[in-house]
Amino acid sequence: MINKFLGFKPDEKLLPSKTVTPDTEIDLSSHKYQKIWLGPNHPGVTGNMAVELTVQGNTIMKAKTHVGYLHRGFEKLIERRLFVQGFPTSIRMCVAEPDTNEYLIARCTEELSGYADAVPEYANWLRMLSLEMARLAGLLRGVPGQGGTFALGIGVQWGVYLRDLILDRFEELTGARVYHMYIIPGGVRGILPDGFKERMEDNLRDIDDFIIRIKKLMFHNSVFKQRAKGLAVITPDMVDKFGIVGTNARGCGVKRDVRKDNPYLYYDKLDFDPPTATDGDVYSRTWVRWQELIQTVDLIRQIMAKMPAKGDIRAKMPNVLNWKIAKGDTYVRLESGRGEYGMYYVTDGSDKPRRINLRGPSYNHAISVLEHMLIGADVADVHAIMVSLQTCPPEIER
Amino acid sequence: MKELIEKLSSKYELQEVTYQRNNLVFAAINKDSAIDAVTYLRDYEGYTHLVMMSCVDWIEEGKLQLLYLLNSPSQKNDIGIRVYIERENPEMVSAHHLWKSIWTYQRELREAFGINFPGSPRIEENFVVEGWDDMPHMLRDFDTHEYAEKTYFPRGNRKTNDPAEYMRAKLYPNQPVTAKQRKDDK
Amino acid sequence: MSELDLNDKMSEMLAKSEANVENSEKTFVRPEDEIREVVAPDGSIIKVNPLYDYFSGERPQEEKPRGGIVEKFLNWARAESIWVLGFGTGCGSIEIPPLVTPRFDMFRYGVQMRPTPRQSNAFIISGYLSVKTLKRVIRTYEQMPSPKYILALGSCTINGGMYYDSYSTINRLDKYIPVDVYIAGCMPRPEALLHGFVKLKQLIKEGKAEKANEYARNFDEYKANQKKIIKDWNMPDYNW
Amino acid sequence: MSIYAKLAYSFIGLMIVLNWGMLMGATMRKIGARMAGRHGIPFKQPWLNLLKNISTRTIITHGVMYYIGPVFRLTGGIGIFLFMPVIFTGDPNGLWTNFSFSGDLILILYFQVFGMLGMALGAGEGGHPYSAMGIARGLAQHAAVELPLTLAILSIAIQYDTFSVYKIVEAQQGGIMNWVLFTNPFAAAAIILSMLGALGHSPFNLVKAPNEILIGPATEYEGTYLGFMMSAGAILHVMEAVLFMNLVFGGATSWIELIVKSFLIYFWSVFVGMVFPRFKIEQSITWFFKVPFALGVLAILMYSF
Repeated sequence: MINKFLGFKPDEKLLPSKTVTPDTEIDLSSHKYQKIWLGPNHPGVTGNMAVELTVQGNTIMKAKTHVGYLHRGFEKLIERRLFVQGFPTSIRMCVAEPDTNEYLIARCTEELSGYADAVPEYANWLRMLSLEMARLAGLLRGVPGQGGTFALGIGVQWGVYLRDLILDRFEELTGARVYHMYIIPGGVRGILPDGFKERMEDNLRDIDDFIIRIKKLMFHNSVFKQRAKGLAVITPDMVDKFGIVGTNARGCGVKRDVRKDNPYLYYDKLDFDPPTATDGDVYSRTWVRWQELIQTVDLIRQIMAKMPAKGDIRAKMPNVLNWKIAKGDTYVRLESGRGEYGMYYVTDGSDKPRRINLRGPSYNHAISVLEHMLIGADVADVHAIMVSLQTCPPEIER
Repeated sequence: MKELIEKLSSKYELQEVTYQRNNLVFAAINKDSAIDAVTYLRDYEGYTHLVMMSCVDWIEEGKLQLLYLLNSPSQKNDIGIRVYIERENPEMVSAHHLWKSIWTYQRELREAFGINFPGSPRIEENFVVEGWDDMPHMLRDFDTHEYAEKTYFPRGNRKTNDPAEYMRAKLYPNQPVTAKQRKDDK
Repeated sequence: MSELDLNDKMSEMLAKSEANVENSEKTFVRPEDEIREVVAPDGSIIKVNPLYDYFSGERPQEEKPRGGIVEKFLNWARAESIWVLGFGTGCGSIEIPPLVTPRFDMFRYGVQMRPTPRQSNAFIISGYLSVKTLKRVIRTYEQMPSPKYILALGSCTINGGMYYDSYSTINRLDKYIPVDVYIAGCMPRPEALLHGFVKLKQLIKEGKAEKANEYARNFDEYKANQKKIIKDWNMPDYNW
Repeated sequence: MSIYAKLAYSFIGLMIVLNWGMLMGATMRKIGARMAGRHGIPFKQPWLNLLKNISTRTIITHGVMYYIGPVFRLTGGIGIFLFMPVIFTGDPNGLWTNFSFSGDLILILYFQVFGMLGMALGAGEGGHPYSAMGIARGLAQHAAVELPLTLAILSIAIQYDTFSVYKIVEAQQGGIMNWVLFTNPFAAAAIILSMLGALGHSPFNLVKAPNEILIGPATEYEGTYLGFMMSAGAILHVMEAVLFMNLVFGGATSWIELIVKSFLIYFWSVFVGMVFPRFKIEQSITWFFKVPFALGVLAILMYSF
């Protein structure tokens, strides 16, 4: 506008090209482009990973994700351990929500050894409770974290404080703060303590008014809208091409939720409807997650209301020291806070698993999707895009 | 799932079919027609969502088992296509033209199992390990413990004991070892 | 320094760098790191060796503390203002957000986070270290200004923890960089981390946190260990 | 009054300003911490940080300009102070009027850019890509901030027919209604809005954006040079606040009044920064070219005819 007003016409060749495509020719020797690294030592990357950017001014022409900084080789270590020994090792595959790994491993071993229906009802309700609490803890960091990427740090402070209260409830229920090892093959490890529901209800009340505050802070904020709307749009036809799942898919109107599609545990007995949004930009993804925050609080209330008062928490399982499982393989999935989270589990009749392979949502989100999204984006938006895709390195490289 | 398997078997000869759950079935197809089957499932049967691609090392039969796990969002069930390939200098047809995300799996399998996917983009790049000069680290005959022992300066004072013996000694010191237990330990 | 000395120094640096490149594995040198010739604006041709020209090729020097009342005073200042590098190397870094938030507020103790290694003097190695990360950790540690302190979290840094037999993670950290404070546990609670910081303060005030000088003293030994496990050594021996 | 006495008083004043700047910074961080529900840093933290930085043993170098950058920045801060009548005593060359002269307003405006330019030189020599990005953002935004600020200042200069800060302060004495805030509201509004950009808190803290470009121009700086920059920042914050205080809020007749007013002025930018995310550089420049620019033009039109 001002240019037209002043009659000033810039030389288009010197400006960053507006339409950047993945196959744009990049000649580093012409001094138009520069290669910069985001991470691994950079506060703007989620966790310990690196993004190699080729920028022209502020525009990103090419992006390359580098992972493996957290590689521990779980899938190799599990081959040297008994089923029960491998359990505490392999739940550390994802630090954000370890309970999902616990459920997957427990479920896979139960299914392959024919104890799928032996798990008591009370234990299943407790499993659901801990899974939903893990989702809540993740969302309490994730939703305000999106504002934190735009330097709106105050919401992060509130959110992480409330997450700590949820971790206290976890400690009360399971005895551990981050790695709980609560869901074991055949059931769970402990009953619900006395007065747990009341204390949980207190925290949920705090979280309720936090939800209102965070809405006023983020979604009613003009600057947040300016930065988040229209940024890193996921179109519905990308969903199947890139294997996008979870809130990232629901943010653009594709309603995929394992809890509804293939109900596991007692999710069919709960009454909920996964939220969706229409335009799949950062703003609507964050909006979907904010609605999920409300829904998760409601789900925890439903679970605590509907679960039986008491029951036995463990099925009679064979002696773990010499527990052999016949040859077979299966794939079990669940809906984690980041999307479909599954495990391929192979046994060969020995007392050790043959192979486990984790399918984390970030495996696609952080590599193929992120590299596609970053092309043409602004350097200032990389952190926001990564957080909005919920990239979590440890589940990529295991 | 049954009619799907019948349709498939009419087109390609399936070697083994396992009905794992009512919404999960595994079918083994020979190496040449596997990608055709995957393409057919994606285009005509609505299995549009690639869940994962994995590999299992069956060293006893000298085979590597590839797995293409497909999910149908409309019918809400999964089918896993198994492909058995030779273990020495293994090679498989690349499927990077079907999904935009599958080249990452192929890159990982190339590094972890040494499987070559000709034509797959960035297949030569390292995925997780850097400057790796040993055999592919996910093969069964690669001993990770031995590698760590000789590489990473282990601190001497770590001792590991057989869980069965240890628990018996600690928990039930004065209980005789029954014949069944002795059999189990073997 | 006169022009002549400068030329001598440059030439001998170049010679040393080429020698170093000969020794190091050529196969791991990235294309942008290879020795190339650049035409300067005045037309003269300059030989550029990115790995050694852009860094100082010198060994770390041992910087003796001043001692006496002055050092005590400075140590008090150092202990009261610890700047932690915001680099989450492992899964222990999930407990860093609680530390900077209302529940466990570490700013009360004068502990703050800094984004760049140049300005931070404490480094939290949060848990297991894969070899790929260890390479970056060494580089970052060498860029931090002395005096610098290392806090190692979890049993993984002590003896490998539950990854003792992993082909990708190291077993003991103190073989590669000197560690001031170990904080045990998997993973350590925020309270344990706060206690670790208090312990580090004590060490600094007593003048016992001189691990940077130890690193300079046993430089060759540390380098040998590092080069033993980092197969693609495509960086200078000491970069600051 | 003799030049030596003036120098002595300027030095004392500089020390007061430096320490007040540090204390003010710590107070603002504590306020932010309280909003988050934390205790926050202790009040003595800035001095400890300064000591810690000075006592760093390793000193790296990237060349001459790398050294001179922080010195330039410090010079910018001290320059503003030297030509700024900090306290109004009714006497044009009284105790705390330092070396203010008839045209000092223009000089002060120049010194505001001076520090930024020095940082540009230092950051360029440092050679870190993120420092180059940060300084580019900083200079671009500074130009955008200067436009409405200069327009408003010109309007005030036309209004009082002088370029001397002392005269402007003098003309505002005698009651709150004489402040530019009420006599020239458009200029005051333009200045209050461009204050946000000049003091550089969120949403205009693009120069130091930790999760985008590490810490911007200071990425490669450490030790004594960082200490230089921290003290320069402390002085600059107070002096900017004092400039706006003199221009709009009727100056100060005592140190107490200066401290209260500069605190409130600085708190205004922190207060806004607490609840607003960070702009992108183009958004921030566009913002300054819209409302504050229009207000500045209005202020000019109001007094030029």
